[in-house]
Amino acid sequence: MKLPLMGVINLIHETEEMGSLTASRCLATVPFAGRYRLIDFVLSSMVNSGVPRVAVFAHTKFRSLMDHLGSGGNWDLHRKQNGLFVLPPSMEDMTDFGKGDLYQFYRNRDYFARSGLEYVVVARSHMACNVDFAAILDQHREKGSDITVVCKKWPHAQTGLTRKVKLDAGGRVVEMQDHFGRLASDLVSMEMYIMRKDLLMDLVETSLAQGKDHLVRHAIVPRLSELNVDAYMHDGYLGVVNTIPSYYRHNMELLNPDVWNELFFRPGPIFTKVKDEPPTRYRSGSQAIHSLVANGCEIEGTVENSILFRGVKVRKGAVVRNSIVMQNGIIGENGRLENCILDKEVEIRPQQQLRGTSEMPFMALKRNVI
Amino acid sequence: MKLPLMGVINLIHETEEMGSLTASRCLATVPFAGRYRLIDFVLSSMVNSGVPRVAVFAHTKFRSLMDHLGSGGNWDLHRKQNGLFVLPPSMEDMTDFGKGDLYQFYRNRDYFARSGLEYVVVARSHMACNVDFAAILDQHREKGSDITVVCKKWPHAQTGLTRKVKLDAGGRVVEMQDHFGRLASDLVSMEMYIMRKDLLMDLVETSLAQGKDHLVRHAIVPRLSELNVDAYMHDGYLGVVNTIPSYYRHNMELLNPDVWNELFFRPGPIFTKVKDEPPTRYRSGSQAIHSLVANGCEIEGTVENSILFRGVKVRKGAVVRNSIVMQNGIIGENGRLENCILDKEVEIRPQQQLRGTSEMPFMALKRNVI
Amino acid sequence: MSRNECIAMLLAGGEGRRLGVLTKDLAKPAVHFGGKYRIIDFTLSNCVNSGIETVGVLTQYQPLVLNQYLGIGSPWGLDRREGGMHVLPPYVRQKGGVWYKGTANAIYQNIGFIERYEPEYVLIISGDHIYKMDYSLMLEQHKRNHADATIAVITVPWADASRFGILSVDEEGRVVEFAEKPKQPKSNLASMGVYIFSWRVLKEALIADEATSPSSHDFGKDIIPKLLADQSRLYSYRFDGYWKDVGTIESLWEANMDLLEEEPSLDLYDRDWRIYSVNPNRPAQYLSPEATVLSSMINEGSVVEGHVNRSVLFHGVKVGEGSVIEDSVIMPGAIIGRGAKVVRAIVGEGAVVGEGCQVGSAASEEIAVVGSGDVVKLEKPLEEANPI
Amino acid sequence: MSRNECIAMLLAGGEGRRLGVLTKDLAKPAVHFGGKYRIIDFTLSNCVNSGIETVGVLTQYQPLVLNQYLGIGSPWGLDRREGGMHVLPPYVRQKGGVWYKGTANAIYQNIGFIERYEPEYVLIISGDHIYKMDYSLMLEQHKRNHADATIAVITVPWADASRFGILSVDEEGRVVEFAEKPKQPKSNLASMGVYIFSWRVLKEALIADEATSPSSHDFGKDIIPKLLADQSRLYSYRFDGYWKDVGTIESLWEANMDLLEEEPSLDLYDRDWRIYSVNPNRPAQYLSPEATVLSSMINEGSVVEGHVNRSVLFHGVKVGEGSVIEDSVIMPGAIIGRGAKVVRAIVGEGAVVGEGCQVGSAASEEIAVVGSGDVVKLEKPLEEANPI
Repeated sequence: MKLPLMGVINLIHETEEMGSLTASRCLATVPFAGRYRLIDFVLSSMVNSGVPRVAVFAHTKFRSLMDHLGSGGNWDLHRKQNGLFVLPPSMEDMTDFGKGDLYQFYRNRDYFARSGLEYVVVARSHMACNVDFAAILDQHREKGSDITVVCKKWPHAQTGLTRKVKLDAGGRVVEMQDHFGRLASDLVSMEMYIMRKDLLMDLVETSLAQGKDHLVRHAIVPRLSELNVDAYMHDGYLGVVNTIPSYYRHNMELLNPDVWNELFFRPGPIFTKVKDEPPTRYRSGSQAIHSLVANGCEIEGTVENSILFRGVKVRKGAVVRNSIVMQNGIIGENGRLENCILDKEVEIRPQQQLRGTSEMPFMALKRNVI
Repeated sequence: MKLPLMGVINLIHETEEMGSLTASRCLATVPFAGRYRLIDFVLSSMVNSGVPRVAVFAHTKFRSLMDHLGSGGNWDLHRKQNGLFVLPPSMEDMTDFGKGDLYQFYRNRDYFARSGLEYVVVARSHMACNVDFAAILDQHREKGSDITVVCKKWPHAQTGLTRKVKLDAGGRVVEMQDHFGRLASDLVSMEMYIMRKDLLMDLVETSLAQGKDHLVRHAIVPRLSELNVDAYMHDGYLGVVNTIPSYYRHNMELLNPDVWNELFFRPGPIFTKVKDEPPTRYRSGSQAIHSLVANGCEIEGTVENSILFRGVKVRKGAVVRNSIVMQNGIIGENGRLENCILDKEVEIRPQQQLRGTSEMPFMALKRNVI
Repeated sequence: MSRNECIAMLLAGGEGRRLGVLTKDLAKPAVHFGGKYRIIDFTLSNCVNSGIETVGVLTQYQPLVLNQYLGIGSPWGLDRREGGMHVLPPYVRQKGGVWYKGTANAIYQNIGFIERYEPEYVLIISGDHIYKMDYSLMLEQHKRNHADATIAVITVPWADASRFGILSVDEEGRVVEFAEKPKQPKSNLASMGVYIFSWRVLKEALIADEATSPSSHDFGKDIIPKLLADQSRLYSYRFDGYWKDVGTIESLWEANMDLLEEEPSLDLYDRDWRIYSVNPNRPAQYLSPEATVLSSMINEGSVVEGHVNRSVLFHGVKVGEGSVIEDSVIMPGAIIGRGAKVVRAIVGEGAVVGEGCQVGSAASEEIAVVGSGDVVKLEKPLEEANPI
Repeated sequence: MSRNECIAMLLAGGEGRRLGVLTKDLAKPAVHFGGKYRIIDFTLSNCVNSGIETVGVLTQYQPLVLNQYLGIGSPWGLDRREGGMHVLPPYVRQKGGVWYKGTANAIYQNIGFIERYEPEYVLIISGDHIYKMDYSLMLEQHKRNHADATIAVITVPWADASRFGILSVDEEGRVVEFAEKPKQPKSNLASMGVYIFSWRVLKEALIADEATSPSSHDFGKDIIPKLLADQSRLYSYRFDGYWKDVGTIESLWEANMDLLEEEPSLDLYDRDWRIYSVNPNRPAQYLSPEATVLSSMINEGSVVEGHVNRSVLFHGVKVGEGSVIEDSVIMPGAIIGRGAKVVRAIVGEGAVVGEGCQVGSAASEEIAVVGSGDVVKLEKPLEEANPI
């Protein structure tokens, strides 16, 4: 069913401490879970929920994004009407880069005006989750909210950077603070905001006219008393992936089959760019347990508690433990990895031993030979 | 037949004086000839010649470019191997914008290395022509040239900005000057340079190392005595479209049926992004002669010596003469245009009269109501 | 497979015998219409615009051009990951192959396809008709009526009524009688061949009909009368837009001419209900300094150097100097030579009317037809016949 | 239409009777193979990798799954503006419909399709075989020999020779004799069912064969012997890679097992000759802490909690705790329950082997088969049978 809801995946003002993982790519295209990019989760959620039109506000380092998304066919978003739109900042004006996201909404007001869809959901790319936007929109309409914020109970100390939220007894948001704030709350915002399109455009124009340029900080938070901002509680899995420890942690959590099932299949499947890789081959002598392994790998050694992306080769005698090895990585004979994150196309020489900790994994840069 | 040739359409250092036509779009996507964008001509030529891999070095204002090209399906370039690649400057480094095209080649050296194709043709987007790159590559190989420059005899004073070329008796390029130079020659460069990939990468690295960053000016021109740089003479039609007078002139030249046939069909057809427009409707009382009319128009008035893009409406009593009206333009009842260029979605009020000259047409900005 | 509330089954196997040379190598739904389209574009676009994105297209007769035209449905936005368009030719099973024996049998043979989507409702349409219709409104009415089947009907002139399936309905629109091509029609409400069935009911009816002998396995002749006899809840859905069965040369010509009225009842220019089609990749049309074009529709890539009046020209048509085209339909790529005259005619795809030739005449009752690829020429070339 | 030097006609109508329950609702070329692929992926990928981008796929038997799988050829990069892949089912002409009567008749019925591309050469292949082959090298040899037809041949063990079409060739590779399944083979050079014909010659031969009665209208039985009798220039092209007709349960199982050798002769990991396929959209495979996997191939979306040895697992397979899979092929979406044992078996798509069940055995000569969607269960559930 087609929802009267358009999606915006906003890549402006990404809060992230991802080190070398975002040296040459934006947060949205950080590889995750063996064969995905972070943006796949929110994008697939939108598609599965029936959101017919999705804009991606690209900001910097978006070549990998363009390459990944293409014309949206892999998400069934190559459509005659609606579909996928990647909207980069306008290059003629360099100062655009320094400006807030409200400017980008303003610049694209034609894009919003052209669509007949009544509601907008503004989301981000770094939430590893599988969300049903239809249910959120239902609650939004039933409650008569002005804005609905998707929230998640988050009782433990966490590794990702999140905005904290405080509700009143009726589920209305009464306070919201950035991750460095001191608000004591076990509730975090999943940075998904649903509202009517005309309210959004109204907030954009009013705030810009007041010299403000940041949607959440300047247009929503100061209006918590004036607008009905309600929380929608997300039940399913959530990974907030914007620091290296959270990246490591949320990858590793997928080794729990319940999490694997929840994130990848419920309520809908997660789509990504397809690649023509053969199945993974385990040779005699291989020992692979408690791991997530993508296609096209060749395993001759030992793999434990690890995530292997597509086309990884683990040679004879090599041991990969508690590690994440991205696409086309090669672990040479008798090499040894423990608590490592190898970016794409890293080659580990035979006999080499590398070791980090789960708090601070050893990070290997793209295409390095170590 | 697949050629061992990859194409680069270089949009860096575009020389242009196109005024409002390039206010919000790059030269490559300036609308031309009723339903095309300038880049369609060189891109279609490459595809028809069998060039299997084309990179577009985007620079500024390339949102319209991304929208137009999509994943390349309209040019049959959505391929499992090779195909179309839009390569924007890397956004992480703002200084990239100021740097020359050689930096872009250098940044993309992986892209070139990955391809097994032996030759590269570096071209530009603003040449309205229909070229057979297979024939050019044949000459390049037969003559054993280091570089082949596609040239055109150009005996008249022209309206576009072109680089002039001087040959020796054997067809070897002995001098080449920018458009503001004083070289007296009736030969111009079509800004298409064919060479071996390894020579290109060699020129890139050597020149950058010497502090030079401009392919033609710094890497080719100074080496005219050292390398075999030969001309290939293009016989077919050429429009050099980078000034307003040249834009106007080369559109109008298409009203010559020989030019229309030559540019659009020989040696191959020109492809563009398809739109679902109905055929054009001429109502009773319409008078349309000596014009090029795209689909979806509704003509109730008079059209003479003009180019109408898709979806243009010419109301009763209106007269459009010697003018170019882009997509969805509306000429109100009894409106009168002479020597005008209307950008997309301009509305001319009833009774309004506008008039320019063929040297300096009246220019109407996108989406204006006049 | 995902669940679909309503899927469409589009009957596109029609041979279109009465279109003669125009359907020699072509199924009727693939016949050109309206300067740019093929007939089937209308029903496919209706489906998409009505929000029905799962469409089975049943083919049988000369499907090569049609198959290639349909592809996987991209031109209509029907290349979907789930659902989308599927071409369903007859095929060989373990027990041997069976051609489609009638419209109902064609659906019967594809029960397996339909069940993959677990639909509640099935829309049955035909690729032979030109009309714009929002099936979602008809579906809403079907649901409101708790109907077993809903039949779209249109009011036709009483004189024509005996050519149609004619329905008599009560004041609530419930069908009380149905007669296929009655000699003495009791009503002038004609079935458009557009049905919505509750799938449970249709499936039963198809299985029962398949076991019935003799039966022509046809919706109008067998399924609907049987349901009516069984007291099923059959309702009519009134449609008052433009609808035309272009089954004859005459009606194909007429339907094209209808587009040229000052305010045509079939509006192709409505941006909110686009008719999608495979777009030919051709340059803008060229009108020479001597051309005149009045009350006509012309498509991309045509070159007009003569006089065109009240005519529809498809893409890539060439109209030579001094030639005259009036009240005619010129199909893709046809060439009209210098000084030729084409009046009240349909010139087929790629046909050539040589210099100075005349096809059709204003006085004639009949519409002249030049078959696809045919060449009409003078015994002697024009230069010799009329030396200058 | 553009001119193509060589186009391919791929025979994909095979019923694959000897594959039994695996081809109940499925044409043989659509049978799963190699953990990810369907058999037809190999010939389609060969075409693309050889630079042949116009492919007619002739379907007849149960084409629904195959049609949907093929789409317009995008997974193989065959969705081209000109040429590309076209599915060619039998169809009804003005004179009525005719099913394909044999391999040669299938091509005969599509002469019109072939002629649109004006090819000089036509490659005839079958969607039933697993092999990687560069047809462009064969075409080069065909041209060098100025051959009328070139037949790809492979050396088979003398013992098997009588199961094949056997060629005798002279020292230049010219065919001097051809015998279809000879009792006393004179050579062990077997035809692979891969032919390149000069189109002019083939067209004549097809027309002549169609007029011949009786004829089985088959390439091996009729066309090749006739050309040979007519002294046409028939050459052999030697192929020495991996080639397998997976026409029986035994050979399908074997071909899968061949992939698990230390250095398999069919290399799926060669990036320069990729085998393209429709990619299922599934997460990375999950191996539990208790899983063991040895000498096996496993595809995306599988969950392994048991023990897998010398086996091929397709996408979306679930292997329950404590279960054992050995020397087996488990097709997409099949579920192997806890404690179950599957040995020397093929488990069909979506089949379920219940908890504690055993399928196949190491001692058995025969390969056990569980049909697609079938459910194998214990009389009593495991809990009751073996209370903990």
